[in-house]
Amino acid sequence: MPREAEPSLNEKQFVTQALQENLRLDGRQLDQYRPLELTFGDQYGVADVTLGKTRVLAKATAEVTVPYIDRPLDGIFTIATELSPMTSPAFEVNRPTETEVLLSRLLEKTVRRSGALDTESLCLVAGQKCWSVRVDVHVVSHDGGLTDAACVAVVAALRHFRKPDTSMEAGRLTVYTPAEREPVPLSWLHSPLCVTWSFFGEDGETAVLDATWLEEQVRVASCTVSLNKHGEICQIAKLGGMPVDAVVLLQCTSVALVKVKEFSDLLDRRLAEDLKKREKGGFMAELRAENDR
Amino acid sequence: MATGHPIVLPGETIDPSLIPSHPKNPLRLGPGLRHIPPTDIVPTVAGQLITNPAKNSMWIEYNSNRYIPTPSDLILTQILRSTTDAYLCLLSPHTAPATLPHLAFEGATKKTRPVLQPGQLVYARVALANKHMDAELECVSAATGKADGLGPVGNPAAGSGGCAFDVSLGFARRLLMARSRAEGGVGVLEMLAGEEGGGLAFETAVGRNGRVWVGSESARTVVLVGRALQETDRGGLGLEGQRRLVRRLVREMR
Amino acid sequence: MTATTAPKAALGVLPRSDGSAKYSHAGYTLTASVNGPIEAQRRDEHAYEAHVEVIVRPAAGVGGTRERHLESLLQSSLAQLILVKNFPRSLIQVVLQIEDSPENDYVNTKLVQASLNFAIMPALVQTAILALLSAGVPMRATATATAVAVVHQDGAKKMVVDPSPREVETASSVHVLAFTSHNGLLLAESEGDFTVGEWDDVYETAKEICCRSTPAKEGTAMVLDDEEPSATDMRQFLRSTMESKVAADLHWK
Amino acid sequence: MSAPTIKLPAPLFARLSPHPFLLRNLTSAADPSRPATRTNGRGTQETRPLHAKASSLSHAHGSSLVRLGDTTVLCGVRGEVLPVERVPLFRPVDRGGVGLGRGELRDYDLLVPNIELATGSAPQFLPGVPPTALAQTLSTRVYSLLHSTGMVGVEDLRVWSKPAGGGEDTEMEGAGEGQEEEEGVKEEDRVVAYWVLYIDLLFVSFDGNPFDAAWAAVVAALRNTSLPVARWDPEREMVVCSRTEKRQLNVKGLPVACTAAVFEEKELGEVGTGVPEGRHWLLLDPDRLEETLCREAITMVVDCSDGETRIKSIEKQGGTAIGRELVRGFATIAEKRWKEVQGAMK
Amino acid sequence: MADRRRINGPAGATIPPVFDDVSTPKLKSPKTRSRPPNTTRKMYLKTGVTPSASGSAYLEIETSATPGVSGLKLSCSVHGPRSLPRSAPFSPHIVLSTHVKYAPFATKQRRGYLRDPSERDLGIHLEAALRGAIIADRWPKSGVDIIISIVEGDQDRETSLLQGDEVWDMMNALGGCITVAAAALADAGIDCVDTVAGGVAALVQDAGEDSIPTVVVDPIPSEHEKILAACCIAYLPTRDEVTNLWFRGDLPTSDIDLYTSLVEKGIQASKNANRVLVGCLAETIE
Repeated sequence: MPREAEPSLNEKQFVTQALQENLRLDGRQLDQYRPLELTFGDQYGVADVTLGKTRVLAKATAEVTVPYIDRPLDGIFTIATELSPMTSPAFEVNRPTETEVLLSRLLEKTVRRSGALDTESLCLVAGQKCWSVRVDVHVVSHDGGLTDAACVAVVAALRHFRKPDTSMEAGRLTVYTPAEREPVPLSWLHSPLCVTWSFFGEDGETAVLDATWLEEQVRVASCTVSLNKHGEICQIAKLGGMPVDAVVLLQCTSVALVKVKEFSDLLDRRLAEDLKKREKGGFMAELRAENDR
Repeated sequence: MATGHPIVLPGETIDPSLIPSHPKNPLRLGPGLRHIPPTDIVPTVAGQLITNPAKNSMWIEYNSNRYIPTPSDLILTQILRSTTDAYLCLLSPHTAPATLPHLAFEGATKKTRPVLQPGQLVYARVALANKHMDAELECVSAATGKADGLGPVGNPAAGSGGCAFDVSLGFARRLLMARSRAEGGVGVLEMLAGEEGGGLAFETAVGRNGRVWVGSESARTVVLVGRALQETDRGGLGLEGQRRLVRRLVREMR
Repeated sequence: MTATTAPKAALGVLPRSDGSAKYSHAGYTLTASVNGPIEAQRRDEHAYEAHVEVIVRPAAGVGGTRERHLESLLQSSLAQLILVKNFPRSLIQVVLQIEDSPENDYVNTKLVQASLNFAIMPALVQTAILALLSAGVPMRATATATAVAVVHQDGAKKMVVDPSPREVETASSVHVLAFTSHNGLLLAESEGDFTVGEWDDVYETAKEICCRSTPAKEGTAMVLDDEEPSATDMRQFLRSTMESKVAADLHWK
Repeated sequence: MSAPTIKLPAPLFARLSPHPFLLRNLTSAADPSRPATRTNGRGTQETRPLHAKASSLSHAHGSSLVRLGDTTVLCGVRGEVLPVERVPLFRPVDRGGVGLGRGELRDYDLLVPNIELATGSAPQFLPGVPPTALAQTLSTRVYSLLHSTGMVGVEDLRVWSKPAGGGEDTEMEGAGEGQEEEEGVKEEDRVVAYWVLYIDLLFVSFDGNPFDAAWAAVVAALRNTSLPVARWDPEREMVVCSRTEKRQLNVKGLPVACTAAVFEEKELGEVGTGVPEGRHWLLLDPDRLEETLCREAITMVVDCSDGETRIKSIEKQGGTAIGRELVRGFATIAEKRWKEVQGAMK
Repeated sequence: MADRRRINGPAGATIPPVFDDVSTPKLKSPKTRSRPPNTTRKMYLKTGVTPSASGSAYLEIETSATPGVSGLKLSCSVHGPRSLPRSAPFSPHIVLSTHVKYAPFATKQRRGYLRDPSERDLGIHLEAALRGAIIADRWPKSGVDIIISIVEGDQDRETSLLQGDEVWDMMNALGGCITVAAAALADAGIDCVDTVAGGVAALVQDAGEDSIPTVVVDPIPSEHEKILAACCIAYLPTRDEVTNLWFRGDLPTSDIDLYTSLVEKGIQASKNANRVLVGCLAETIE
């Protein structure tokens, strides 16, 4: 598959030049995000996030399986990220690109390693059976800011998700179907989110939030900060690129906190709305009715 | 749809009464139509059927994002690399590169040929296009030997590269219309240069392949023009809407 | 979540691909992107025609054998509709992303499933066609598809259009049929236990849904107002969707 | 190529331009009364004889070798034991519940068919590569059909804690789960394990129409499958099998697949309007060459075991030549095929 | 990670049937060899089983008298000679690529679809055995694929407890592979200096630990109490050359001639195989 073509010299030169005059091609402020929208699907655990032209879809699922031998008391939690040719024909199926690897690693660090999901609660029968919770991240449209958007999607999907209810009687595990028992939410501890800064100019003096795909191709360095609304930092990733002044980074993180608070509020709001919708006989009731006849 | 210009889908039958039947001139089929011998004329895309009895021609008016090179189209292309006798250029993403011979420039000879860096934007004309071959471009009119406006646009090295903006193919076509305001309903460029825009100074090169280059002394102006174009295209603005948009942008970006 | 819910569609939802469509019907929600004609890889480059590639991606988990099967069904159908001869040596790539699909409340669904998923096929066909149209890929015809299940309920036999997973499970036979806009039978998939007679009835039902509105004369579809819309009229739906798209594109005329 | 002026030796002609060659063969019939013949000398409606024999693979519990002309496929069925503790979503059977039977087979993955083409069975299938789209498609179709036809009853695959239980159950197989459960309740006899059937298909030689051959092989193999009688050994807390006692698998019905491909006069029928222009032929049981020249194909699976013809599956794709009438008519062709195959299976 | 290109079985691993040996004690005692020590089992060879291949052959070695002991069933197809892919480097002679795979149902333990080391070993040995026989420089810049499916491995099914005898089974398998491949090559019309064939001989101990070991040809592990050593030999009769020798096991240091006698027996075995091979080819020519 032909590689993604580099942006033209003219664009590269112009983007940098314009930024020095605090100008962005879409007229945004340097620290301004594109409008971020979040919607949920009919089924539990489907979150759809749009950030400008970027669109990321996350779907959470749970299966009963055998725990890892070395961690008999833990459930399994995986985040699968694959950039399909839908993102761009340059991406091939089963051919992970750098973009993909970086994205999944950042999500891994931010959501999984920060213990956002209590994996011990996923254990059903020690050493024998446990829940395997899986989030599939689909990048439907890529115009920069993947990490930030994807992270919101993952967290949203997991918090929206309901897994089948279970019971233990006489040492025998029973997994109930949704028809028998209403599914139950995961035990969720905190909601870490990502904020990515991009740096431009000879010595990366211009810091920009939520870079577009074009800007990302031109930037000299980038740094992703993951933290929750309580200001607890889960990880900071500055993978190579121009060296950036430590003080600048500190300022970045403090701004990041503001943004994360905004995102968290949006998340809570949308979740509440969705819950309301379902309570007054939304989708599930409809389905139930339809199944009973 | 009640107009004489019905909307058709691929494979639908076109009412014979709509097919212009000029005594002398042969029937000319434009884009989106195919002729199945003996007499069937069938649309291949979804769009509006336009007929021109005077020219005895008919075609389908539709908008798309993938550029298919056609001879004598003006396009904005990007140099990928140089071979021994030609530049390989990108017309649209993920497609096979088109060739731009080193000698297809005004006054170019074996000795004096323009040296273009990979990534440089070039305004060119499609000289040769055919489904079995990669397209060939030129930056000089074969007739006059003059460049008449074709060639590399902007000079990134000198920090005056200007910038390219993506628009839909339909919008690019409208921009290129001789009387784009009257026929294509786009006046945004005139407005920017005119009183609505407070007489901004800029130059443009509109490529049929859906890329528009904008150059100006002031980066601010370039951004302004670029946004104006893109928002007009995406928002599907009418002339009045464009006027309002231009006014708004100028205000915002002062 | 049955035929009562009318299909919904939005075109050009993916700004970065040549054509795209988001389609939801009977509980299924899919997004399709179309890119092409673009440069084909050596291995699937044909000297005289475009290679049509179809990729189906499940909402959860990695695709398995059954996705490959769905792909091959779609591929062979779409290649019939697209004028592949127009673009030799090139590639037309259709990617279908399943976003949401109704679940059967009576079983705990597994991630990887090998058995065919009939109920989703119509949605796949519909979405692919819409995306191709929005990309302006030249085609010789459009197509519409639907799924019908034959359910035996206390002695009586009834046909269920766009069956839910539950109905599929309990049905005595499930059928998927796709018709070209010239009323040609493009795709016919059936599974279960049935007779020729039953299939014939299914054919009738499906045709009623897929080919109701007659191929448009003077371009404008004959919208039969007197006829009450009993079931969804897929062809009419396709047409109205495209009409609004074209109208939007050509607002300036 | 096909200009009559050039004189080419037939094989070369076939190599250079197969499509005109086959076309010529089909049309060359001097007088229209004589039926058209294909390159392989068969009539359009003529199938290759199918030979099925129970192969004697001693490591498989059931096996078969099916020959369809030059297409040869070998099928081995092997049972392995799956203790219920290892079934993630296991539900004790006596609880009843919906979709039992078929549900168990599917939810616990008790049937595992796989098709291997990459055995050098044809030049295009070289080994060491992952299964091609074709192989995967075939596996899926076999899997789907296995479940939809319900050929294998789940009762045959259950292993009960009470040794006696197992013996009787099979006698009343088909008598339905109903009684099964009651018994389960009163003796609190429970399912301790399941047999998982690995159904592996190996193409020894490939010359077109893989599905018909593969499916026939599966059916033949299942019909000669007998699993050792298994019982629960409380001391060793495991399932043990008897060397001497075997139990034949009860296979319900005899579904037979019948495939035909459509050969169109025009390559990729340059069709404009609805009805396909130009003539087309329905080639029954297509071989390798014909498959490469045909885009449209239909497969119908029928079972005439209990008198009337029941259709188990239809798969028609890749074109519009086969319409309602042809599908209807094809049922009779399939019936004929069924009788042939039934004969071969005896 | 389950193979997404195949239909995978249940998530929880399945167990091959475990037999209650108590019920049938008589089978536990090792069966005794039914043939004289220097005779091989009957083998059946047929060419042209895969018409679409340039050459192919099928080999079956008679299941020996004792019940439940399976024979060896091999199917081999040869594709080529064909020009090497453009990417491949220039080669002055033909490039052999051998591929040996057990069918999932070929052995006691169900085989996976991915080749395991033992199967790769077989491929390498086979390649060595054939390279010596083919007139390689007759086809520069070309390659030939030799693919063997072991439909049934030479293995005793009844002895549910493995006495680590796979390696001896592999010996027999290799012997068969060499013979069947030679037949397929001949069927494909690829010139060889001579028809190569494989044979196996083993040093066995039948009467207890301290009995005198004897050398036998074409051993069946289950027929012997203990196999001390074995060798598989690919041999060109008319040239009296050995193209591949695979020796395994340990010989008592007391007797040096044992080794040579073992090899000789191996050669004798391969000669027997060769007779069948030549006979089969002669038939096809007529």
